[in-house]
Amino acid sequence: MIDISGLVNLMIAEQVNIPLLYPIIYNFVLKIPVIGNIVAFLLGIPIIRYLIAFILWKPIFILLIIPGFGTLGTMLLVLPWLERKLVGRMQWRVGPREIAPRTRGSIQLLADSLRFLCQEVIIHKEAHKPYFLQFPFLYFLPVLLPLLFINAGTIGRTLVPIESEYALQLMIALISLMPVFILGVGWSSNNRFAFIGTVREAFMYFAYEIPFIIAILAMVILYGTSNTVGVVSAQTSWWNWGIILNPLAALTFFVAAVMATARLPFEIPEADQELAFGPFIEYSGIAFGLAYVMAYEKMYVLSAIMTMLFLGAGSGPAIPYVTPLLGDLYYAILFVIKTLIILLVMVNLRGVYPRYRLDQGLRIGWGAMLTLGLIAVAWSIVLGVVL
Amino acid sequence: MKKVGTPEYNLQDKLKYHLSALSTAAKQVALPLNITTHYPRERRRWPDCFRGYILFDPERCISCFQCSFICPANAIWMKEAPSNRYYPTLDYGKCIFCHFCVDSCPGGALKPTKIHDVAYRTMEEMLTLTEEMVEPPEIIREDKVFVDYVIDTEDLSLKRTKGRDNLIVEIAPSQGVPMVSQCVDRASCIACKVCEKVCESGAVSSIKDEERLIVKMAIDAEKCTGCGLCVKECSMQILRLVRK
Amino acid sequence: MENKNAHIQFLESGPLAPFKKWAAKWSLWPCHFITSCCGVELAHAFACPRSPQAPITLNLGISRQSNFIIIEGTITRKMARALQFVYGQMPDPKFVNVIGACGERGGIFWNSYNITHPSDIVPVDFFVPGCPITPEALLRGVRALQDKIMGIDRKTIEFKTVELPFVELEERKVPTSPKLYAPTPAIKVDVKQEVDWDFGKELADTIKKELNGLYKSVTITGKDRIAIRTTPVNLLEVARKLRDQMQLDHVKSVNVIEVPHERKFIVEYTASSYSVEALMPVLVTIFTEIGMKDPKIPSLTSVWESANYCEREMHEFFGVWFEGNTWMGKKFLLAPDTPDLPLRKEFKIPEERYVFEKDVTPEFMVPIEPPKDLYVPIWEEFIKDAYESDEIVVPIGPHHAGSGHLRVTFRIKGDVIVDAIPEPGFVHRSMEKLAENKLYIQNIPLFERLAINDPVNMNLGYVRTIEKALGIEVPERAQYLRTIMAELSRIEAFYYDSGIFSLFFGHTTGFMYCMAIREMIIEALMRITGSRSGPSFVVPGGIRRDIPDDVLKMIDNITFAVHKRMKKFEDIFVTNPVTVARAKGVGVLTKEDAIRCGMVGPFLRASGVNHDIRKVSPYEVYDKLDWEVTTGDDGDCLGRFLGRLEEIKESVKIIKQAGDAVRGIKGPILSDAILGEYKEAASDIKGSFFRVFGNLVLPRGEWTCLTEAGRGTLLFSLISDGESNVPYRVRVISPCWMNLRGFMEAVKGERYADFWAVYGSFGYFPPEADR
Amino acid sequence: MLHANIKTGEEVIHMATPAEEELGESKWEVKVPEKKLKDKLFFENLKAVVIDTNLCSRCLTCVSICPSGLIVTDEDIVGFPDFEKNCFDCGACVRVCPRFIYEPPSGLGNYIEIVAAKSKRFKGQDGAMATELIASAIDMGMIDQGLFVDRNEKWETSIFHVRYPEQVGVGTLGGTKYVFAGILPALKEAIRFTKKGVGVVGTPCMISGIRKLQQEFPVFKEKVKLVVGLFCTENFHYNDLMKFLRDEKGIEIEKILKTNISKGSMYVTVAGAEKKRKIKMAEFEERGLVAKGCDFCTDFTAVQSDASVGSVGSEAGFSTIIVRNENAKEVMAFIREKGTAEFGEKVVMDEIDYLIKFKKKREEHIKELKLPE
Repeated sequence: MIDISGLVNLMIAEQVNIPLLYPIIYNFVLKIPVIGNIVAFLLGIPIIRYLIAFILWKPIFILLIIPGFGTLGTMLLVLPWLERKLVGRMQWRVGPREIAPRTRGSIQLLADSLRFLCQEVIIHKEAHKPYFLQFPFLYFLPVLLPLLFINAGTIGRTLVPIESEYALQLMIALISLMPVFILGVGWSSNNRFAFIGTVREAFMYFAYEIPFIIAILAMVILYGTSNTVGVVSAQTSWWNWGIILNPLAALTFFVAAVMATARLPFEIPEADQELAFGPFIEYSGIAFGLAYVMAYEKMYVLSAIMTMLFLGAGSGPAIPYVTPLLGDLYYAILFVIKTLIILLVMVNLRGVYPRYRLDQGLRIGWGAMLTLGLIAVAWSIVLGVVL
Repeated sequence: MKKVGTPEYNLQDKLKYHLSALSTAAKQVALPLNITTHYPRERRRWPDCFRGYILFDPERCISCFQCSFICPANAIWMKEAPSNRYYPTLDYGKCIFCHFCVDSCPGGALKPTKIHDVAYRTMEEMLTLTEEMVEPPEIIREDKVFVDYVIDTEDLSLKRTKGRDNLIVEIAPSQGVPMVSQCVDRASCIACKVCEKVCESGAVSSIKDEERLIVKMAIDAEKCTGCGLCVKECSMQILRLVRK
Repeated sequence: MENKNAHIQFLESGPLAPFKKWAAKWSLWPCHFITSCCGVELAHAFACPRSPQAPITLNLGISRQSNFIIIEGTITRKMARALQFVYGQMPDPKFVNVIGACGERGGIFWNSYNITHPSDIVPVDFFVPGCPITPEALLRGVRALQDKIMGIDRKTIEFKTVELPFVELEERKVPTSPKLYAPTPAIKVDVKQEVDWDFGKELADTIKKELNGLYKSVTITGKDRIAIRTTPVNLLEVARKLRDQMQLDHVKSVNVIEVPHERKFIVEYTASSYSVEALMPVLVTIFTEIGMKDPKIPSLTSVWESANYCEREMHEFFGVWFEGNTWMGKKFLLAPDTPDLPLRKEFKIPEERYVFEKDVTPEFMVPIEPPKDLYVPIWEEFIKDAYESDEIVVPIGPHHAGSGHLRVTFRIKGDVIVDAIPEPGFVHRSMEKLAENKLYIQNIPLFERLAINDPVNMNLGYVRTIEKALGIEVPERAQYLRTIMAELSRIEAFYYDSGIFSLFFGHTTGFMYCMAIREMIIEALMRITGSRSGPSFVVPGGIRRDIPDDVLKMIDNITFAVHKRMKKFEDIFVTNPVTVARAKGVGVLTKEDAIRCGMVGPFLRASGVNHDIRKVSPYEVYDKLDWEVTTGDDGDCLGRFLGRLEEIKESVKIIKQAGDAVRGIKGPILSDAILGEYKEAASDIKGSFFRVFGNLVLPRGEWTCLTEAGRGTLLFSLISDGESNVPYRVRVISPCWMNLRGFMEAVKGERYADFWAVYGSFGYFPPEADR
Repeated sequence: MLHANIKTGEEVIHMATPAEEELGESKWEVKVPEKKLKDKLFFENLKAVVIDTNLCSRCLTCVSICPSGLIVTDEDIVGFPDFEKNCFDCGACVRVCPRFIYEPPSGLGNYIEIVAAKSKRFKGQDGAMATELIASAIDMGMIDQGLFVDRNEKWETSIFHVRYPEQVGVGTLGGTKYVFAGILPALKEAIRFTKKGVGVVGTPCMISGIRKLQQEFPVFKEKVKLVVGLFCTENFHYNDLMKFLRDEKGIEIEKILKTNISKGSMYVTVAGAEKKRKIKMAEFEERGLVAKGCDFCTDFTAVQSDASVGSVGSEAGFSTIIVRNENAKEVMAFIREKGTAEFGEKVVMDEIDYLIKFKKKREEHIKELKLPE
């Protein structure tokens, strides 16, 4: 038997604080006749207690449940549905509905993903088979890793899996990795359109990456730290959120994020009508499903960063009774709601804008966005001096 | 002559139009001008003149072949029927729903319906025989509500009514113009009796008088339905349709 | 061919069967494989009036990611290859629905030489009848497929059989075909007409003077029509003189008429002018006769670039060799397995049957084998040359999310298109050949299928040609009603085009808004005619039946109501800075280029030429109403788009005025001249249609008529022998076909992504172009 | 067609319209000819009397009138496949057959004038005056269709309906073909489409057929306005003739430009060759290439025609025209007025007489003929 008591103690010390949880279990769940007994029995087993402790261990809870993978997974199911619904409203129609009309068609994506799962995966003979198959899966990692550094809490309530002095830099580095995989995907597809799409992606990569970094840089200068905990603590209340202090940086970041996730009006590398999904043109079945999901993951990560940098992460007014009961969870939920709002704005741009041409996209990236970013940096410096 | 120029946007215009696009979208999210009909459960009510599936009334058919002749897609083939008649069959694999046949039918035997949403598993099923065209067919109806488009001077809006729209419309069948066949050049008749053979109503008769070596030809104006087939087929082209 | 239930069996296997079936049922992603005009109704089924994401999900572009093909009508021999290829590219399990009569037994094109049965090529799950289908019918097909996936097998229509005792009786003579072909007909394209046209006489004299010694005869064949007979040797010189001295700067049509019994081809070029206002309505036909043996004639491409594609087409149809045209000997519209020289009279297509016989189904000329190759007519040197000069060759279409049924092969250097080779013909349904084998009246629905989204104008063009030949005056009320319908149709066409334009920019909202506006217009047309987009309502001498007052009132309401939604469309798409950035200054066609390429309609006007047939030679009641021609100077994509948007406002104005006027005019809607003794039908043709129209015979000669359709000048040229009740030859030059040349010109030098901007701005509708 | 109002924009000419009172009741009587063989169908009668006895001249009058449209010429012989089943037994074929009750015409017939002339517009056999007559009749508006015999490269004949004189410019229309052609079936079709009238050029047997048609049926009388007969000694069966020329004479059929019979020989002009090939008529007769029906024909000058045309009797390059009635006279007057033809020297009647007499001898063949009882 390995002695895990040290680890357990460590975990117990850093449990996520949800005051509501224990009253619920002890006052409600355990009093339900049969289920209560079972739960009581389960709680009696040591390993399960350790497991619960492990899950409720702050870094793990944040990473796995909220705002980490669990939320991400839910988001992936809900977001496309919400997107379709909202864009549908914008377009004078209703969006998915016939599937389970009671739920307003909310399980549409479940059907889609199930169908993708059961479908044939075609690897055409001209493709570079190993890379063609590996890249979509490899792509997963750099997309998810930035979540490790996201602080979803607020001042005094840090909700971050890994605290680091270089958290923002690391995030930038990880996000910059993503296009490399898209390039790989496009290259291994060995298709004209994938090739053109890849080249476009490469061009766009440089165009958005620099404003993106500069926007973050502006905030780093403003907050005087690149530690996510520090960043969040700097935004004490709504009037000194990043977006208020430096709206230009927020705009630059947002536009760069839209560019990075290839959403309209910057859906240039995928350009359905021109390139038919560009780099992903040859993917079918679950492989395409992955690629489809990946875009949303990336969007989620970028929105989360934006929430953290500009919208004060989980900070928000405390609501009597609710806040004390939910504890840490309240701030995490606030964080997720803010992220969702950013996400919805981002995805619904699809209903408002057509697509820019590559050269126009590049011009915006290298021209307007870079200028805005630099102004934002200057503004940060000015603010830094003043404050 | 009007000249249309293309706009040149400066920064201010750009901002203005970005905002206008975004605000339009936002307005639609809040208060959409939705015009969606949920088809299988709701159904648009088409106007009564809608050109859908065709029904057939054998009582009114004079077997004149005009529907078959006029059909631009050659979807109507005439099928043999009792008492020397030919009745139409309709291949929906070819029918283009122009309803030239309905408009051509002098007796009003072909009647339009509003049925149009049908899918077949095989092409063979698409051929509808005369027997099947007499009674209105049953189609799958999942609709419980029917929707009317109401267009007033403001906008298009949908009016939903509970219930089922009747797809069989009652339109008074056309009476056509009563015509009768006449011979205009009797001396040129060769008594080939093609007219008699092609006539379905038995209006043309011929009696051969072996002794006098003559054939007595007669067209009974009472029996003649004016279908015009004898006029068309007459080998000497000496028959004409005239008004009754 | 594989079993058509194989995919269902796959779904039913394994322990996960219920989930697999459920997922497949609710996740039918149709692949973007628009094959012909039913695609217009498909757009409506996907757009806001019917909530696209209800039973089927969004229309994805690429075969790899979809599991469902909706075949929209005609699969031509060329498209059959694409269909087979696309089907093969799709991952299992996959399903196929066919919509529209063309995809079933062929519909109105059943005896065309260029179409195939999709069911011979891929396993089809459901067939949806209609031409075009209604969006509801399309969705019904999808519902039926969903049921099939879930294992429910029920008929969507259940006929009740009535007992009609069939007894074998004595043989009755079966009537023969109503079509009458005159034996060895006399074809004369320059039948002299006595018309009151002083300018024409002057013009004829001027022509005679200019062409001293080069012509054989100069004949006035009607108002605004002059025919010049010349010899093949002098043809080029005549053309050059006409262009340089007479300012006839473009060709509207190149036509070949085969007269097999005289062993000759009549080759005619119909030229007109955009530069001289007085000459705008005038069509000058230069024709010459060449023997059928080794038919060679100098190409006039060097004089009139606009003749280029027409010459290629005529070369393919008749085998006439235009010396000097670079495309001789190559395929342009037709597939490699299409019968050779299909428009020659010796090539016969199947005749109609009128009597039902069991087990007899319409046959094709040549049995269609599923094609083995994917035919791309790009020669090797082209590719080699491109790669040697560091360029990339990119073929777009016919199965491409943004191509429609057209293939264009690009040579791209960097991001710039160096060369674009069009390959039309994916919807070539041989209308000209079919029209030669149908009664005059039967061709009305046929030519309507040129552009199902602009049907009334197509009807009107053809019908006016017949009326012109017969010299029929249309009653005033009918003229007003026709004008209203034609303008409704124009609006319809424009909103379809702008829907596609916005879709090409990735702007689905714009598409949805356009379809919503269209739905409103279609509602009006449906209440008038009873058909959504195949009205066939305009007939020689008038219209089929009178329009009731409540419908007129509704149309009047539309003229007000349409503005609200138009404003929304403008706000979200037209003035959108991204749209402006994408379209402005792109695909510029200068005035000179536009004239040289023989552009027509709004796209010509956008380049600064004030030419609208409605003003140039007014028809119906356009001259009685107050409206203006819209022109522009920029000639770019945005200019073309905004120009048409402005025209729509004029159209609304016209409808409003005509609607107001028509309520005060009572009277018949069919002219007495055509009704003959069937006077009862003066307000409703019902019951007398065949008797009145079945036996139309046009006087001998060539009857050419111009109308302004939604996308530009539509030219119909009927050549009648004066005796048969079927046309001897019909030449249709649809606006899109004329615009293809300029379209390709506008694309060159632009960026790759701009192709879609240009495509959308031209409103290129392949069925209209391919005919 | 279905309604009489054919909308051509031109004047509609009705066929004989019955008087108003007649329209009320629609009863009429049609005379049927007498059958020689009582219990047989009419076509069997025709077959027994005319076709099987080789009396048939292949004028195709019966083909043209048959309402079933099933009488065909197979292997140059008139036949009716499955006539037992398909024959309507109306007797029309018998009514119109000029040889069922054969009264052989012969001699020079009635005439108003005999002239020699040469067309200025057309090139054809000799003076191309048959062509000129029809073309002028079209020009003057007497007729709107003229029936000509066209041929393809293999010298197979087809009928060409000429509506414009220019159409005669088609190289293969002029010139005698010396093989049978289905002019009369085409005539029936032509009268369906014509508005003014039809002009026909034919051999004497065809002319007899047309006259018989006109005598029996007023439609033809009204619509066939100008009948131009050709001088004719005999005619050939296509298959036999071509086989003979190709196999025995070594002439490539495709290269033949023109054939011409004069002075007891056939002259064949072949492309590329300098001299005309001369083939004695006797050679044809030996091999039985001459149509059997011609043995019973005594008519050289097409006595029943409106005008007869032939090369005999006038100098080379000119045609002899026998103008027989007013119609033809009008046309000739028109030609003179317009000056479209050049008129030649006096006609040598002796040559014509010689051939008339030559053909008259064939009466003996008729006498030898045994008709079935």
